[in-house]
Amino acid sequence: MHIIENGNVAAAMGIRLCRATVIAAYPITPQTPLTEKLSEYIDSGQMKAEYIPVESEHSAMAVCIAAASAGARVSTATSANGLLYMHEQVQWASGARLPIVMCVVNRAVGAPWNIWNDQQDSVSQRDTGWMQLYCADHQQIIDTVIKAYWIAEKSSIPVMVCYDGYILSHTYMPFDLPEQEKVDLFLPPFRPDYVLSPAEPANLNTVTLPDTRVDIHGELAHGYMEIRYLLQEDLRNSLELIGQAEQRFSEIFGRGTDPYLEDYLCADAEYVALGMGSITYQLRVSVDALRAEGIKVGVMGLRVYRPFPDEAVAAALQGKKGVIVFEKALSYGYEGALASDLKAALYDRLAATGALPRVRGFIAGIGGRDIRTAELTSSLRSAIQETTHTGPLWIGLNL
Amino acid sequence: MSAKSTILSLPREEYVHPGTRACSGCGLAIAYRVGLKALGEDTMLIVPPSCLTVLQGLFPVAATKLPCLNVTFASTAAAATGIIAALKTQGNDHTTVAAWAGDGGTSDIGLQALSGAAERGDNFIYFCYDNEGYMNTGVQRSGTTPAGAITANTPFRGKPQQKKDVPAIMAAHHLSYVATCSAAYPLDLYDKVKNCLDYPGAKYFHIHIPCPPGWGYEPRHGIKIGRLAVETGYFDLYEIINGKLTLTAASEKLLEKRKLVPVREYFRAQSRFKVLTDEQIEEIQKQINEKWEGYYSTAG
Amino acid sequence: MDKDYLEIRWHGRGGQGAITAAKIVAGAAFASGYTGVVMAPSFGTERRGAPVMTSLKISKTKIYDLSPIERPDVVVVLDHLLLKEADVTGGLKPGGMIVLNTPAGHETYAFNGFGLATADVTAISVEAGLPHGMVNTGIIGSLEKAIRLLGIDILIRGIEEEFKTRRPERNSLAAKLAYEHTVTGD
Amino acid sequence: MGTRNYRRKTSHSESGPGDGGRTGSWRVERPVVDRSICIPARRGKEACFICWLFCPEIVVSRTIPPTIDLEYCKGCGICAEECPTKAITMMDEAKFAQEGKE
Repeated sequence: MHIIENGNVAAAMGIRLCRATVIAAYPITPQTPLTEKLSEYIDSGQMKAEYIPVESEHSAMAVCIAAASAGARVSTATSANGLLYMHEQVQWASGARLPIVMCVVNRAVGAPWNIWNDQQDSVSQRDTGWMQLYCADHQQIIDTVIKAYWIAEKSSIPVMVCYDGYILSHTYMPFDLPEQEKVDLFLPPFRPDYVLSPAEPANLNTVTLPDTRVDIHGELAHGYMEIRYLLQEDLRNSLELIGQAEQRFSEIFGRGTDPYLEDYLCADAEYVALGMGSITYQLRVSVDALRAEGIKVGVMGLRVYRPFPDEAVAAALQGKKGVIVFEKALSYGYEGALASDLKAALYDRLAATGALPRVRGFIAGIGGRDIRTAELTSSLRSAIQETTHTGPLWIGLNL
Repeated sequence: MSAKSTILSLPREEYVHPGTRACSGCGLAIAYRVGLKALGEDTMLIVPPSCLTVLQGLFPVAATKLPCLNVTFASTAAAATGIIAALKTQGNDHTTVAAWAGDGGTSDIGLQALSGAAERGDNFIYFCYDNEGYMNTGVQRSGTTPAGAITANTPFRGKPQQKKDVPAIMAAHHLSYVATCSAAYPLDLYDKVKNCLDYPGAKYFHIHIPCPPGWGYEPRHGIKIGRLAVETGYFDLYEIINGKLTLTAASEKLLEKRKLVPVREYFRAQSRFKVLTDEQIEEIQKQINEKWEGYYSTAG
Repeated sequence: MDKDYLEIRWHGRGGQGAITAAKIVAGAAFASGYTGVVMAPSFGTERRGAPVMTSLKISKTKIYDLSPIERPDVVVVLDHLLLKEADVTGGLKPGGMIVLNTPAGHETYAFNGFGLATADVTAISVEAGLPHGMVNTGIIGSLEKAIRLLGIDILIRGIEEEFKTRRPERNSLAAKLAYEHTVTGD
Repeated sequence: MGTRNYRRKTSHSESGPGDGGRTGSWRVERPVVDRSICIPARRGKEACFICWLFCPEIVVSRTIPPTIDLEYCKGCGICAEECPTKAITMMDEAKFAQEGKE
């Protein structure tokens, strides 16, 4: 059944359909309509859950960490400086292997204050041990929330579902509302391997020494390094899980694409544009325009940023003459983080073939600066025609 | 307050194993043991970084027999909220949720989360064990370090500021139950924990905790020092129930005796107060006397 | 024993001052021409009485390797009871030296393959007027007697500098007495 | 228990004694109970137990007579200080070490 709603509501509906039972979130533009909608569902009895009006984002994640440790399926959502304030807890949640799903409604970070869209907030959290899934439209938002819970609970690794503030969060578009029965089929009730409780007492996350140490059964327990290694190992293995989630979702709901890369006209393309989120759909218009000019170009939307699908990306781009990366964030002091990750994947996987695609980086839409499609198209065209390499070019800069 | 406990009436069940990493003569170890006896087995604990984190054991060995969640420094009370919420969704309304944090974790870095949980009326007990400094990191001053005390970062002239009155801050949240206790009066602590279980919302305990390395005395004198703090009228034992303050145990007796041990004896027994001048001690004695005049007059 | 590059591991208990002792020896070594000096206390929850370990590397040239000592030339044991608790001689180089504070006689120990220097530093320190258990300055005297690296005088100056406001003369006396009374068995 | 099951992927501790090792080795003095003066020992019935109440290490047994677990007692001396009849005295640990009475 199709409905027309904004991206925040799509996310809220996804959380409700997943039967999360503890919601803790602190208001921050542009995330607020999401948490308001959840409060409506709960107060109106449409959703059986505890809504915790926490006093900060740091506490929002604290509530989620504790509730998840005690066996509840939890949810939170935030943006920009809320996510940055929560950073200490974000690291804690992955270290504690808690399957928390958090919606990140992408917004520029301070200073200075800016409530509009870019992706600096979530991209800056790429090293925290969380998975990061990016959405290009409302259908992907609601579907990705549902997949995220399945992936998180299978891997015991928290997942961020990221979508563009305002451009998606506050924009109304039609999307199919999955039926509750199908979601219940896709996502079984939350049965963690261990639930903190008086019935089975344990002391979680206490000081862990550098070296391994014998436990009360005389067995050698892991040290801190092993625990962190196993997080990394499971994160890498999660690429496989993400594929299974896509497969399982499409079997039940009848829709699905490549789990890692959403491809538009790339099969015969010589050049491919790459990005994350709604900009990749806007780029389709530029691709169509350049195709009309006889330029063989396509666009790929990266749906999974962490764990980085380096193998899939390299395979998809093998033989292309060039890749043009469009990012709404950057690793200050160098270049777009996605561009760096892309080059690394291509270098690792394709250097031996002697045919490395050229990579050009663009930075656009920082702090909600409008990205005019015509400018996207001209940038894409110039990047294809020129061969010189320079650092990322900023589109729409008034300097 | 219900019937007064005696040593013999205390339950024998122990919830902490021996061989912890606490310092010899640790006041927290005494209060924590008795507190857990009062809480009992159907309890879930939340602990931020503090001496207790060390006392309760390093992975993979836990000195605490009860389920316990270690959390980040500023999030103790928020984590308690999370546990309560999860239990509620599981239809569990019997398990007691108890947070145990130090004075720094309570009065400084964790105050915001504590205020949020208190204002939300979450049903849990928050124990602040106040050894009056960041002892686990090497005796740095905290918000509750008393004025004049030497610490690692107030090394020569002692702490210039006054001790932050956290029980008053928590009472201002209109909590149903606020209490102060001392490791030197374990039975008073035990009875107050039992008493508070009948009250709704967030309950706040502020426990005075003598600390040998932090305060500078021989470990064997821990109980004497803790009692001196109360008998000098410097640290008062009381309950604030729905806003009304009543002195308890040894402080209640002082009300009847109307005679305080000179606070000088308390200061001179601890090397952390060695830079307090006689004038400063006189000034503090004056403040104590004024406070007690207040108690005497309200008691009538 | 290679006098150009030496690794010394100190075993003591929280509150016994092993770190201060190693620091004094480090300072004296530096002052006497060892340009490479690294003194690394063991990190963890040092509680009064709990076993702790400190490592001291001394070299004629700058030291770049800061990883823990695995094959010490010397182990200094500030409390004989530690012999039962910690593997104090673990990794000690063949022919390495053990410096041991113990009330027991030198002959009661049989560390074959290693040198041994013993003294009742606890008693000596009390005799020098220090509180019971403060053995960190005395043990320096025993160490110097055992390995004859820097000369007792430069160490005494280091002790008096470190303790200049806390009974320097008693601390240096403890080191002198320990230096004289330490039995090295050779 | 495989090295990759959930509980081993996190810092998940189970409870048991001696996290700090044999903390009895920390002490410089050890408490010795004189049973002729100790109230419950002398009367042979449940009484006093102040030492049991105040022991931070929970190594004083609530038995008649009370005994002290020297494996973990850190020798803080609170029991000796608080005993109303001075039945507990702290004695230099070294004295016992020599006699091998560990």
